Amino acid sequence: MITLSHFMVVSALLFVFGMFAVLTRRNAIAILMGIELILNSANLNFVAFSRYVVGGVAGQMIAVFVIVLAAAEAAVALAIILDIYQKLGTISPDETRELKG
Amino acid sequence: MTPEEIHDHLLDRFGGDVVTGLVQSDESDPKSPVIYDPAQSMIGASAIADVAMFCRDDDALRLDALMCLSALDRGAHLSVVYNLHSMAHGHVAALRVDVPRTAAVVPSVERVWTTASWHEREAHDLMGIAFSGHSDLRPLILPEGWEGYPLRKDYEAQEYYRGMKVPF
Amino acid sequence: MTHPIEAFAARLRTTLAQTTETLELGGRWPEAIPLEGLIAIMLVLLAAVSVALIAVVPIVLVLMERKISAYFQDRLGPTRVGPWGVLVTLADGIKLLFKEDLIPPQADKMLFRLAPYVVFGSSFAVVAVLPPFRSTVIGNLQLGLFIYLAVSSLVVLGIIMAGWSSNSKYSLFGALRGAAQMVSYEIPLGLAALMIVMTAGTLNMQHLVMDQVGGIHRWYMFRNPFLFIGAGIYFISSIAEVNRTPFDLPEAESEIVAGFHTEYSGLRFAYFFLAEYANVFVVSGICVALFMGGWSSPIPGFQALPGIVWFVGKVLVLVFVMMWIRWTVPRVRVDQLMAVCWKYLLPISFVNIVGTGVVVLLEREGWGAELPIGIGHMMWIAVPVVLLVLGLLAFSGTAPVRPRPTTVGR
Amino acid sequence: MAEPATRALRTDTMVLSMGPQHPSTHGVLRLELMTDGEVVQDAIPHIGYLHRNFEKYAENLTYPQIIPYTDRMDYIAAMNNELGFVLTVEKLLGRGPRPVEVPEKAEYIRVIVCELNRIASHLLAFGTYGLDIGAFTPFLYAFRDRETILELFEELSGARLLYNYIRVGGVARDFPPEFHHRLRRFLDYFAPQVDVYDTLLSNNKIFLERTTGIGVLGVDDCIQNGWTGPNIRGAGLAWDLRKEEPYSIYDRFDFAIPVGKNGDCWDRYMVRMNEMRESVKIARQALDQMEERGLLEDENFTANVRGTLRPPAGEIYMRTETPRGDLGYYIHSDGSDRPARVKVRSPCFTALSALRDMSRGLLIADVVAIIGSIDIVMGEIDR
Amino acid sequence: MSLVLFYGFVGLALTSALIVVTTRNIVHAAFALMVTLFSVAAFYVFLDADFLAVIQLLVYVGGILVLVLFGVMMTSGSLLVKLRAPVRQLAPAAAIGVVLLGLLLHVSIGESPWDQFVLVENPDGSAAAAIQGSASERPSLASLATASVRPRLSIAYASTRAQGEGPADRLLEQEVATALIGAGIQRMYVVQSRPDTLNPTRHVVLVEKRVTSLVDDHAEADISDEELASVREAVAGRPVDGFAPAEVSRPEMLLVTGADEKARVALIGDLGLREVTDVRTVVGLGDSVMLGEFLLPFEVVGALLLVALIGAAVVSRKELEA
Repeated sequence: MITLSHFMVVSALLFVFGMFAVLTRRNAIAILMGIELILNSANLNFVAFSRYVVGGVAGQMIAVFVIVLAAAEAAVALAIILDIYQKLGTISPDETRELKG
Repeated sequence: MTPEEIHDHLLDRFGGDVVTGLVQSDESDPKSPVIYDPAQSMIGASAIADVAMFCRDDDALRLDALMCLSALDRGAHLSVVYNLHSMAHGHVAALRVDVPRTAAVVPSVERVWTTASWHEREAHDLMGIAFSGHSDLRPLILPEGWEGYPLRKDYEAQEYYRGMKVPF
Repeated sequence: MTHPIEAFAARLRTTLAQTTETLELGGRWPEAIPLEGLIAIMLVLLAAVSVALIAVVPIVLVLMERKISAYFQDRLGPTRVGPWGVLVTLADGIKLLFKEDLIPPQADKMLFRLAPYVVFGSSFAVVAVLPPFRSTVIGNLQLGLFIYLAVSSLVVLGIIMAGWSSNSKYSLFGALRGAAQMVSYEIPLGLAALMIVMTAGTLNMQHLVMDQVGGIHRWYMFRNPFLFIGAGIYFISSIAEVNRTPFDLPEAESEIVAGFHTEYSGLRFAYFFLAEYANVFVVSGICVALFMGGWSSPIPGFQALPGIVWFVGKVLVLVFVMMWIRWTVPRVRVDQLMAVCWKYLLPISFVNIVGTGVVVLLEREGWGAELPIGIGHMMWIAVPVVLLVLGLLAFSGTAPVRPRPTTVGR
Repeated sequence: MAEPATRALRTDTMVLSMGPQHPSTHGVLRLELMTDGEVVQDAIPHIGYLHRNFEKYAENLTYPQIIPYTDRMDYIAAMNNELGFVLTVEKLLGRGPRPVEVPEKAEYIRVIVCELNRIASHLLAFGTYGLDIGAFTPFLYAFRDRETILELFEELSGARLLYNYIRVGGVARDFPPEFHHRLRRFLDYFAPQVDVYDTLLSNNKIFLERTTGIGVLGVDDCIQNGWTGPNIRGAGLAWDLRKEEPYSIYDRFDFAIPVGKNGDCWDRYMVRMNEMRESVKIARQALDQMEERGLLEDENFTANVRGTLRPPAGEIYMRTETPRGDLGYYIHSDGSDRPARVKVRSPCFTALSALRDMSRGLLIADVVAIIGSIDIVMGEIDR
Repeated sequence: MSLVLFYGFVGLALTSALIVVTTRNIVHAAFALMVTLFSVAAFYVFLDADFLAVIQLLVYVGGILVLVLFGVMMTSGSLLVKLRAPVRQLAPAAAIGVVLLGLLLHVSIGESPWDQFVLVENPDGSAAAAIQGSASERPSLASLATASVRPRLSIAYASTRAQGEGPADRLLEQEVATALIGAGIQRMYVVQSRPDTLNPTRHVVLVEKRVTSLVDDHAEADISDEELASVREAVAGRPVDGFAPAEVSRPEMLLVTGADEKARVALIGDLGLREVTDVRTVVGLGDSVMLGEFLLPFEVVGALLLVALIGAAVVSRKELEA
């Protein structure tokens, strides 16, 4: 029987993987992927809770908003990454230290 | 204007030392006449660029179309013949430059007629005449690193080209 | 908690009942058949239908394309294999089967192998949504149309995967072009489908078709002028979605050889080939279901033949038009392709959506109630007026006539 | 071309090499494209893949032996190549002791044959240009009609593409019986066909979109770049050697020269389409004049020159109008039976030389359209 | 059978997530992300949120991932840059990860508080009462039905056309009846709506002669003509209780009359359970809900998307004049 805790375990793992990617990856786009993973795990939890506990469609609605925001965020992030790549030729977060004092 | 009149026009413009002579057909001996259909005005090697610019820009001549640029191997020396045509007046003329076989250098007329750039590169590839002032004299028809100039009478094909046997 | 199974079994019973009802066997299924038996029957049915579609459809379409293109070009087309060349696609298939599956040297082996399956899979997944029969056997999905849009956006990923992994400039070019084209043409496609959802109020394909039963005047295409233009936009963007001329830039032979499947050969190429023709069938199937009344017959009151015959007939008409366009019209340039989508199709579809919204609102307010025919149909009267006005506008200023070369006598 | 210093940011220009085996380069041309995304920054043509050095052959062969080699240069309009060479030699002989008298029937046969070859060449140009732009069907129609012409040539000269038919002093073989009936039937069939092709491709909205305004070259740029033939007529200059310097008996025919307006791909294409109509007119007039003068029954179709051909020493340059432009032969003879030097001025050679400047800043699809519109044949460029 | 499928997708999601985090080749990471997103969509289907699953497929996999892939292609020049951080950075990150994971797992597996009660609403919509439900078992309908308050119920799918008499149907019928009784509803009419052939915008509504009385154990009785007329009038052509006629065109529909005899229309989706909020049932997420309570947030998010779109275009515009 698939219970709520099944989904919570899965989303926890996804969250940790995403965070690990964000912390360790040396490529801006890989970090972006990490963020996507984190957002997805959050979504999963929202929907799981709305299904098992709260009932109603509020949970799913929040998930839709998160997806939409992720789209907007990805678009702007990629635009910035491309611009950095144009300017500096590299998108690894360590080497882009232009703003450093 | 006939080629001869054009020759005279050039003569009084540039003088004898630049326009060195007119090569005309002479049918004195009916058995073996020598025919030069467009009579050729001999031009000194170094001055060809200015003469060409004059031929194109002078109102009387206005030879704005370079019909054909041919490189010939006349044994003792190499020569480049420019066949010109005027779209406006409709007349035809020919200039000729002779250069010694060893130091075959002719100023480039690329700036006068754009089409000359490929013709000169082809002449350089096949006849070995270097055109000074040409924008990029890379080999056009022959592959890179091909030794010898095929159209010269004394041309010997090289034995190997990059490991491939040449004379089959 | 076994609720999905219960729901599944319940729907299974209803659909089986419907099928037996249509086959006049009296819709009562004995309770004796256990749950597992029902499920087994259902899976067998599903498999039979999908295999039939997967196997038969591309073969017929490939043969149809070669024969029709031949007659357009004043030649005979394949005639050697089988009577009138009917078995030529089988021969092709066998040939591709035995051809060597090359993998280019520094190619990304794993992705290279995976790409054809992604493209092939997502093209065929959409078959589940098609409503070809009167009583849906495959799946009475509440979100049929929406699932179609989602799954058809997966093909883009397969194309990028194929282009990237074959490690050659040409295929990368083709893949990026294809991806850009399909992503941007999804929007007009989606908007056109949205118009139908607005008028019908449901995403379930079977309900859409049932709303169009009863003759050609019931078809959404002719419901109101906005939907008619919507059908046009849908058809154009579906041609772009399937990468066929005049939008076949991803495989523009004259520019980038064969685009993203340049490096593929043998069976993998067969997958791409089948996927393309399956896509053509699926896209025109959806167009028929949405705009041209699915399995209902165009003649009011005459539904003698079973639904599938009407459906496949209409699909073949649409496919014929696609092939007709392919063999007459040249190819569009990349920037013109994007211009058509962003500067022409999108603004028109926005206007259409507003128009359809207005019509739906008026109908809901009950405006059309007392009129003899629906308000949408009444709108068709406005069409000639609009065309007249546009005509006057166009020819009032002297449109720049194409300067024909003058033949100068000498 | 050095990277412009002003561009601070590193653009990822990708070098894409198109050819030598490529469906739209009309033969073995390699185009080195520096592209930034789809936009072409520089297109450097590399030629020489089909170089057999015709000029070296010519120096070691006698004049009649050279004729088959002239076919191999522009293998799509071989008759016109042969005519060019043969007329130049006859002109040189004409100035010498033993001029050659070409019989009138041979002159007419030569004109008919060259105009038919012009139609066949333009048909090929029309068909392949449709393919370059993406329309597949016109190619089939063009080649179906071209087939009839090739069959006529096969009947006449034994070969479909490389004929070796025109000889110094006349032609190799006379018209076979009933040939002129088949020829007339083809001309009557073909005249309305060109209008069919117009409806098929020329006025198609997408074709117009793809070709108008692309690859524009003004008249004086054309002259500078040495463009001739349909390419310069497309730019608006009514320059046709058959009218400017009438050779053989072209002055007996009345035909028009189609001229374009703004020198873009569409105009060059349209000039070729109208030229086909004019060639049909010329061929018909030639046939009528042959019948009026009773030449069909006349036997002598060649002056069959005795002994070895020894034109007088000297240098001569003459040019004729081939489907691709002015084909010039520069012959330097030293009086022997072998020419000392034969230089061929090829129209496609100069047409391709302008490609690099024209294609900067355009898209790849436009470069393909331009190559198709200038109608080049690599055999003639590489020689 | 669905459990096996579920664990399959869990395995798929976790392995591909691992690939996204650890692979050296950025493109492999992108396509592994595709697999992860795909399996998350599958989880949504398991959670009955199929509308959300399709949105995820369309927006996430079809949109954002293609965007990321384009980003990867554009910056592929930097593909070979080392993706692995030096060990100096790996250790602390791994440590944080493990600690966080332990915390989350404890919360999700151990005896966590919210298994204890089911949130229900009082008739006046005020405070939620707690009902001791069995820990992991989803609260069964029966236990809810007896609650005195108006519960948020799930109405099992009841096919009104097939009249199936199989054991599963009987059970479903039973659950529906108990749930409706709990909501104070006595009689269940079966309404069939077919598009009117003459006038396309109107719908002829056939109301079955038989009615199922919920109270005395599903006795089927014919109803009098005037009651039939009243029900037909309640439904045909006029919006009933907030549903426009278009809604009425659905073939499977269940009309229930409340205790106060006011006819209410309940639309039953055919894919398993649907939440019923005070009987004005809502079919999944796709319909009026989005435009109902969540209209304003949707407008705001739409505006935000537009701003992001324009911003991205402006930022990534390559300086042509350079």
